[in-house]
Amino acid sequence: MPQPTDFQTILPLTILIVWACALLLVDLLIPKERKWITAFLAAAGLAVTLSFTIAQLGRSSTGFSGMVVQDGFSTFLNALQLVCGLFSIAIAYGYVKRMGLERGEYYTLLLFSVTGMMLMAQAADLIVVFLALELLSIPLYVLAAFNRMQSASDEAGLKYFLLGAFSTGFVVYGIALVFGATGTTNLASILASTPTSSVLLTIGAALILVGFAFKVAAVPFHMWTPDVYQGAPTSVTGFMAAGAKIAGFSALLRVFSTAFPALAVDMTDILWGLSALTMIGGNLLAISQSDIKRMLAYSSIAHAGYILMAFVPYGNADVAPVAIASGLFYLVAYAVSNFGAWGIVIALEKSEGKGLAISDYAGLGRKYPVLAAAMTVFMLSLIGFPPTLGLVGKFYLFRSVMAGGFLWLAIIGVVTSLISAYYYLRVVVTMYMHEGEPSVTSEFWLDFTWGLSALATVVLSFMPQALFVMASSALLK
Amino acid sequence: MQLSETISTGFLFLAPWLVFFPVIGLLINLIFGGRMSEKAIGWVASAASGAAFVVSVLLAYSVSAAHGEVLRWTLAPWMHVGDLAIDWTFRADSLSTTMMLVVSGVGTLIHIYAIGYMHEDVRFKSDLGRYRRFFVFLNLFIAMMMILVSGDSYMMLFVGWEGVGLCSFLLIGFWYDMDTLGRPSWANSNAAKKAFITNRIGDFGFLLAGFLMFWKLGSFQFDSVFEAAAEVAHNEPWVIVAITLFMLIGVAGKSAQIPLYVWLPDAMAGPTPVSALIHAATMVTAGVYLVTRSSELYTLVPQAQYIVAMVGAATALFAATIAVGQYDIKKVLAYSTISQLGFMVAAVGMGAYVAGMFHLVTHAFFKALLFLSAGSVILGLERGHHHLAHHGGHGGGHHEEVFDPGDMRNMGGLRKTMPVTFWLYMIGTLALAGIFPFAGFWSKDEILLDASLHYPTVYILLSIAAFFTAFYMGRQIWMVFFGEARHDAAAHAEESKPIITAPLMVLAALSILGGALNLPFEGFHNLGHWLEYTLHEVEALPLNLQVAGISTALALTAIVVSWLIYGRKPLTKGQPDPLKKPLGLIFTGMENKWFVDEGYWAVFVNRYVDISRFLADYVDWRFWHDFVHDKVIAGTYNWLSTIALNDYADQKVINWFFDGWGRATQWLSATTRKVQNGFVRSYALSIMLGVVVILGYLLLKP
Amino acid sequence: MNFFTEPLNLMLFFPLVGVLALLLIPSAQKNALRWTALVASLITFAISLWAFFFSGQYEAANPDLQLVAKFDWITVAGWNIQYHLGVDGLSILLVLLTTFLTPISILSTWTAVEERVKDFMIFFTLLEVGMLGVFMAQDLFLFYIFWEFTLVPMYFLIGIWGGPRRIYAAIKFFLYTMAGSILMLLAILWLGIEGKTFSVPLLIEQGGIPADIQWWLFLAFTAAFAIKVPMWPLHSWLPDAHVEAPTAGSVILAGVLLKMGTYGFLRFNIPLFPEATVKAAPWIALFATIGIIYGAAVSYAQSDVKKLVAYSSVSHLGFVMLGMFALNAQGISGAILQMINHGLSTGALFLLVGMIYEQTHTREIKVYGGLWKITPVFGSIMLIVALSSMGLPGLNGFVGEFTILLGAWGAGMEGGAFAPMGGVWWAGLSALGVIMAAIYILYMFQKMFLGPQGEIVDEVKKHGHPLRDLNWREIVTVLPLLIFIFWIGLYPAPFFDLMAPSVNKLVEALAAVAPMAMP
Amino acid sequence: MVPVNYYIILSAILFTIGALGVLVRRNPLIMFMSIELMLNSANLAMVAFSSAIKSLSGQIFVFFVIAVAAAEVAVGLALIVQIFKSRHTINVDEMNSLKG
Repeated sequence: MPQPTDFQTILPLTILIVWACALLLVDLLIPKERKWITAFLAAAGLAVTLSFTIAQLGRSSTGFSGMVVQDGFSTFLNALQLVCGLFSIAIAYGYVKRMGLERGEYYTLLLFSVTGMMLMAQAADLIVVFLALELLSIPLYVLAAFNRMQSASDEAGLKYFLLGAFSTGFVVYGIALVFGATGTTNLASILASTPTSSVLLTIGAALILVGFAFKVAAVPFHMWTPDVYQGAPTSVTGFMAAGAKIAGFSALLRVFSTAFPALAVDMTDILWGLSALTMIGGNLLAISQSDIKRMLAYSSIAHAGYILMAFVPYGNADVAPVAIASGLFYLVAYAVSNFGAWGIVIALEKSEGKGLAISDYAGLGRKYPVLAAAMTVFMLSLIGFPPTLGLVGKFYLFRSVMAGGFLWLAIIGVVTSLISAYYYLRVVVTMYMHEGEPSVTSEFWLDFTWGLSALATVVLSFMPQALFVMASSALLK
Repeated sequence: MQLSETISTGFLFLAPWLVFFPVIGLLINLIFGGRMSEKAIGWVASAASGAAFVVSVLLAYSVSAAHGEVLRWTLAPWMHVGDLAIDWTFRADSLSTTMMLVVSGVGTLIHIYAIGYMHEDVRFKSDLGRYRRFFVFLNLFIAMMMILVSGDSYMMLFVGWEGVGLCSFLLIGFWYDMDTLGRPSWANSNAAKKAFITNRIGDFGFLLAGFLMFWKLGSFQFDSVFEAAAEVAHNEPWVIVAITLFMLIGVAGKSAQIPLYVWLPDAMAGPTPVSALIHAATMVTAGVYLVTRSSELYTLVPQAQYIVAMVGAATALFAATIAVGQYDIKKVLAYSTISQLGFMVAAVGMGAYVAGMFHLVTHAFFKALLFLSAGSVILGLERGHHHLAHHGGHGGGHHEEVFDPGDMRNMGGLRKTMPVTFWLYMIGTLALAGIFPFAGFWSKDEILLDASLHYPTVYILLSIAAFFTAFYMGRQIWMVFFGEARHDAAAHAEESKPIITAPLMVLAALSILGGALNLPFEGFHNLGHWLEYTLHEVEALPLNLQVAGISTALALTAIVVSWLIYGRKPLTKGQPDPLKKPLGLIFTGMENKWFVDEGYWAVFVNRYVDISRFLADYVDWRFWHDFVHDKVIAGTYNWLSTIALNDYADQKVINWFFDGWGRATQWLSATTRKVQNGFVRSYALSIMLGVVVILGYLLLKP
Repeated sequence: MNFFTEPLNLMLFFPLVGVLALLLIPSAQKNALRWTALVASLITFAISLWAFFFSGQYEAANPDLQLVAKFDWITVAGWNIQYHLGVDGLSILLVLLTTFLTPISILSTWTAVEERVKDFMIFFTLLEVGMLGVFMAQDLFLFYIFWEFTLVPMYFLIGIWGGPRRIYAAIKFFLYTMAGSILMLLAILWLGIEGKTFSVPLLIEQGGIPADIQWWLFLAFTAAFAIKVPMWPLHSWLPDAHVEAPTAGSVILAGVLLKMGTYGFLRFNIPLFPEATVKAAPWIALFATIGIIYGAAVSYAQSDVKKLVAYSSVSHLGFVMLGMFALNAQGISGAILQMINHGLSTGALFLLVGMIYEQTHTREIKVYGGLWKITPVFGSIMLIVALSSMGLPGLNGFVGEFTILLGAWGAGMEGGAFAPMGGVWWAGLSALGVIMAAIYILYMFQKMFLGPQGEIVDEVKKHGHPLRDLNWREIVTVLPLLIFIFWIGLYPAPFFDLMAPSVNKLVEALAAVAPMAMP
Repeated sequence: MVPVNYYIILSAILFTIGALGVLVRRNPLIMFMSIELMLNSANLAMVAFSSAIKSLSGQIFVFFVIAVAAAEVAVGLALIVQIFKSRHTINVDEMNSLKG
C-alpha cells in the first residue's frame, strides 16, 4: 500500500496535478472575457508547486516501491520546469488574448504538461517514464493545434501527434525488449540484473534512446520540429522548445545513467554520432531560414546537439558527474535565452502569422533599442558569446567533453558554433543595419519575461557560481 | 693649458646647439612665420644657420685647443635595449668639425643668397606661404646635416643621413605642383619621390651594415666599433668586407654613385639654392664623409677599398660623359657633381682620405658657386622673359610659348648683360676644371697623385674624367656667355641684385684661395695635419710635377677643344649641338644619359609596379579575397544553406530515398498507386532510417 | 580588499559608468552624449595615468604582474576560474595606448557621426572595456571573455556606421575572428583541464607541457592571434573591415584591436609554450617576412587610401611578429614599442584620412592632388605621420622597426631563434620593407598632397563646401599623437624602461627552457 | 508451450508492419491504426516476456500502454476531425503548408 512518504516524494507533482484538475473545473465558472483569472490561477499553481519543490532541496527519497525518486537532480529539473512553466504563462498571457486563443484549457493543458515533465525527472521506472512521456506529450499535441482558426496550427498538431505517437511506439517496444532482457522495468534493478540477452538489452536501450531523441529533436529525429514550431502558436512553441527538451534530456539522463551505464561502450558511439549530426544538421539547416520561428526551431535542434555532448561521456565515472552538471547548466542557459528569444518573437508577431519573417525585424535597433538589445543578447547567448550565459555554458560543456577525451566532438562543437554565428548575426544585422518600420506589441508580462531573461543571461554570465553549484549538486547519486 | 682645456670643454656644451639653433630657427618660422615679413623670415633662418656656424667654429677651436682629442657631449640616452645602447652623443673631432664648418659656412651663405633668390620666386609665382616653407626646410636641413656630421655613433649618423634625405625630398619637391618649367605637372614631385626612394635603397644597405656591425662588433659607437674591428678582421674578415660593402650601398645612394646616382640629376627640379647646398656642397658628400669616418674599417679590407675606388672612378667618368651631352645648365652641373663625387669616393676608397676631404671642401666652394651663379643666370633670363611678356608682342599671353630659362640653347652672350655673374661663373669653372692655382687644381691633383701611385686603373679613369670635366665646363661657358643671344629673353637678361651676388663673391674667393688649405708643400699640409688627429695615418705627399702637369695639360686641351667646337663658331638659334653629327650614336647616348633611367624603369620600376598590381589585384583581391574567401569559403557556406533552403537535405533527400525505397517495397502496399511524397510520412521515414542505422550499427559493430 | 578600489578594476569598469550615464541621456542630445563619452574616456585615461605613475603602486622596475586584482570567481568542480587582473611591462604600454586612443577616437567622431550618436558612444565605450580587459586579464577564461567581447561592439561599429559594404565587412570581421578564437577556446580548455587552473602565471610556473602537445596548443592559440594580427595570409578581413569602418572604428581597430593579436602571442604563446615557440620562431619569421613584403607591395597598388593604410598594417604588424619571435631583448622590446608606434601612426593616418573624407566623401587617391597648398596644416601633419609610418629616424616608427630588425638579425646569427631556418635572411629581406614602405607612403602622400590640384577640389567647391584646413578640434585630436610620435622617436628611453624588466624576465625564462633562443 | 522466441518474432513482425504502415499510408486514421499496431506488438512482447520470466510488472505495463493509447486515440481523433472540418480532406500528403 502507498505510504505517506510515497506522496511526500511526489508532493509537488501531486499538488500541481490536483491544482490542474481543479482549475479545469474552476475555469468553467470564469466568464469568457475574464480568462486572465485562469492564467493567474495557473501561475499561482506553478508558484506554489515551485515553493514546495524548493522546500525539497537537499532531500532525497524514493516512493511507490522505487517507481519514483526525488533527489537533487529531480528537484533541480523540476524547479527549472516550473520556472519554464511560469515563463510560458507570462509570454502566453497577452498573446493568446491577442490571437483570440484565450481559453481556459490552454493553461490547464499547460499545467498537465508541466506535470508530465516533472514526472519525467522523477521517474525511476520505465513504466513511469512512459507515463510521464505521454502525460507531457498529449497536452502538447493539443496545445500545438490550439489555434483552430489557423490551418497551420492544426497541421502542426497532427504532425506532432502522428510522429510523436510513432516514436512512442519505439519507446514502448524498447521498454518491452529491456524488460525481456532483464525481467524488470525498474531502473536500478536493470543495472543490478544480469541480462539474459545483451543484444536484446542493447536494442531495447537504443529504441528508448530513439524516443527521447525524438523528444529533444536530435537529428535525424528532428524533422517534425521546424513544422511544429512554426505552426504551433508561438507561446506554445516557446514552452515546447524549453520544457519538452528539458524533459527529454532529464529522462535520457536518468534512464541512461541509472540503468544503462554498462552499455556505455555502444551507446557512447551512438550518442557521439547523434550529437555531432545534430549540431551539424541543426546549424546548417538554420542558415537559410527566413522565418524567425523556423530559424529558432533549427537553432533548438542545434542546441539539442550541444546538450547531447554532455551525455557522450556518461559511462565514464570520472567525467560523467561533471559532464552531466555541464549539461544541466547548459539547459538552464538555453532555457533562459530561449524564452527571451521567443518572447521577442511574440512581441513582433501579428495575427495571421505576420511579423514572423526575419526581415520584419529591420529597424528594430533604432525604433526599439531596448528590445533589440535584448534580442542581441539572446542571439549572442545562443552563439555562445560573451557577455552571456551561453558562453559560460558552452565553455563548461566543451570542457567536460574534452575532459572525457572527445576532442573531435568539441571541435565539431566549436566549428558549428562558428557556423551558427552567421545566422544568429543575421538577425542582429537585420535589426540594426537595415532600415525598417517594425511594430512591437508591448505587454507587461511579455516585456517582463524577455527583460528578465536578458538580464539573467548577462548577469548570470558574470556570476555563474551559484548556478554551477546547483548544477553540480544536482548530480545523480 | 688649464685654461684652454676649460675653454674647450666650455664650448663643448654648445655641441647640441649645432642642431638646436636651426631647429629654433625653423620653429620660429613655422609658428610665427605667418605674421612675419618676408625679409624677417629669411634673416631668422640665416641667423639660425649662422649661429650654427659660430658654434662650429667654437667647436673647431676646442678641438684644436685639445690637440685633436675627441670631444663628446652626451645629451640624452636614445635607445637602450638589452646590450644595445645608443645615445644622443655629439662628437667633435677634426673630421666632424671640418664638416660642420663646411655645412654651416656654405649653408649660411646659401641661406643669404636664398633670401634674394626666393624673393624672385614669390614675385613671379606669388605664393607667400612657400617662402616660409622654404626656409623652414632649409633650416631643417642644416639641423639634420649637423646631426649627421656630429653624431658619435653610426645610428645617430643615420638619423641625420635619413633626415637630410627627407629634406632633399621636401626641397626637390618644393614646387610640387609643377614641372621645372612651371606647368602643372607631377614631374617635380616625381623627382622628389625618386630621390627619397633611391636614397632609401642606399639606407637599406646602411641598415644591413649596421645590423652586422652590432652583432659582430658589439656597438654602434665609432671608437668601440673600430676597436673591435681589428680582431674580427683577423678572425672573420668577411664580416668587415660585408659591413663596408653594405655601407657602400648607402654611400652610393647618398653620394650619387653608380648604380644609384639617377636621382641627382632629377633633383635639379628643386630651387637653385637647394641644388647648390644639398645636391652639390653638403648632403651628397655625406657618403664621402661616411667612408672617411669609417676609414679604420676600410683600411682593414683592401678588397672593399678597391671596389669603392672603382665605383668612384667609374662614376666620375660615366657622369662626366653624360654632362657633355646636356643642354640644361643645371643638369650639366648635376652630372658634374656626380662626377666630382666620384673623384671623392675614389679618393677615400684608395685610402686617400685627406685628398677626398680636401676635394670635398673645395668642391663645396666652387660647385656651390657654380650652382648659385647658374641660378643667377636663370633669374636673369627669367627677368628678361618677364620683361618681354610685359613689353613684347605676346598680346594677352594667350599663346605663350613655354620658355625654359635653364636651357643653354636659349642663352648666349650673357657675358655682356650679366658681367658679374659671368666672372663668378668663370672662377667656378676654372676651379672645377682644375686650372692652376684655383682650389680645384690642388684638391683634384692630390687625388690623381694618390691614384697614380697605387691604382693605375683608377688614375686613368679619373684623368679621362678630368678631361671631360674641363671640356663640358668649357662648352657651358661658350654656350652661355659667349656668342649671340639665341633667345629674346637672353638678350634682355638683367644682372642680379647684390644680395645674390655678394655670397657668390665670398664663394668665389674661397674657390680661388681654397687650395691653401692643403698645399702639397712641406709645412702647408694644414688640412692633412688637422685631419690626422682623427684619421691617424695620413700620407702627406709632395707635389708631383708630372701628375700635375699631365692633368693641367689635359684640362687646357679640353678647354681649347671646347673652344674649337663651341667658341670659335658660336651656336645659332635652333642649331643642333655640333658634336651630334660627328659622334652620332655616342652623342645620342650622352644626351639621353645612356638610357639608364629608361633601363631602370623597364627593369625595376615597372616590374615593381606590375608585381604589386598583380599581387594586389589578382593574388590578394581576385584570388584570395574574392575567390577563396567569398567564393570558396562563403560560397560553400551559402551553398550548404541553399541546400537547406531548397530542403534538399532535409526533405528532398529523404523523399528521394522514400521514392526509391517505396518502389522497392511496393508489394507491401495494398495499393498499386505510385507512392507519393508525403511530408509527414517522409519525416517518419527519417525516424525509421535513424532507427535502422542505429540498430544496424549496434548489430554489425565489430 | 574592496573590489572597486583596485586600481585596475576602477580603470576597467569606469567606462561602464560612462555607459550608464549615456543610457540616461536622451538620444536627441547629441552633444551631451559626445561630451559624456569623451569625459568618461578621459577620466579613464586619467585613472590609468594615476594608477601607473602617481599611485605609487606600480613599480616600473618590477618584472612581475602588478596592481593585481584577484578574486575567486568560479571555483566549483575543479574549475578554479579566477577574476584575475594584472599589468606588467608587457602590457602597461598597451593599456595606456588603449586609454589614450579612446578619447582621441571619440573626439574624431564629433562631426563625423551624426546618426545614432547614443548607440555609437555606448558601443565605443563598451569596446574600451573589452580592450582593457584583454590587456589586463591574467586568467584564460577571463581573457577569452574579453577577447570575444571586443568583437561585439566593433561589429556594430562597422555594421551600423560603416560604408556601403558595411554588413559584409562586419560579418566577415566577426566570423573570421571568431573562427580563430574557437580553436583557442579548445586550447584554453585543454590547459584548464590539464593544469587544473586557468591562471596564466600559475600555468607558466607549472610548465611541463609535453613538447608535442605544446605544439598543438601553440597552433591553436596562433590561430586566434594570427587572424587578429593579422598575419599573412589571414589578412583578408582587414581591408574590408578598415575600408568600411567609420573613422573612429578604424583608428581603434588599427590602434588597439590588432595589437590584441600580437599581445596574445607575447602574453600566452611565448611564455606558455616556450619549446613550441622556439620551434615555431623561424616559421613565424617566414610568414612575418612575407607579410612585410607582401603588405607593402599590395599597399602600393591600392587606389583607395584607406585600403592602402590597411595593407600597410599587414606590413607593419609583420615587423612586430618578426621582432617578437626573434626572442631576444631587442626584438621583443622593439615589437612592443612597434605595437604602440603602429597604434599612433596608423591611428593618426586613419584619423587624417577620416578628416578629409568627411569633407570630400571619397577615398579614391586619384581624385586628390595638390592639397598641401590648400590645406597646409593638414598636409604637414599628414607628412609627419606618413614619415613616422615609413620609419624615418627621429620619429617613432624608426625606433621600433630598427630594434626589431636588429633583434631579428641577431636571432638569425648562430644560436639565435631564426638560426635553424633562414638565419639573417629574414631580417635582411624584411629590411626591404623599409624601402617598400617609402614607396607606398610617398606614393600616397604625393598623389594626395603634391602635384597639380586634383579634381576633388573643384568638385567640393561646386557643392558649396570648399576644402578647408583642419579646424581646432581636429588639430587637438591629432596633436597628442604627434607629440608621442616625436617623443618616442627622440627619447624612447621611458618607454623602453617600462617594458625592460618584464621583457628581460621573459627572455631569461626562454633561455632557461630553450637555450637555443638566446644569441 | 510455445517458446517465447516465437512471440518475440511475431511481435517484431507486427511492429515492422506497423512501422511500414505509418510510412506508406496517407490516411492519418490508418497511420494511427498502424501506430496502434506497433504499440500492441510491444504489448505482445511484454506479455510474452512477462509470462516467460514470471513477472507481473510486464502485464501491468501493458495495461498502462492500453490506457494511454486510448487517451491518445481521443486526442488524435479530435485532431483529425478538426482538420477534416476545416479542409475536407485528411490526406497527410496535402498537409505541407509548413515548410521552410
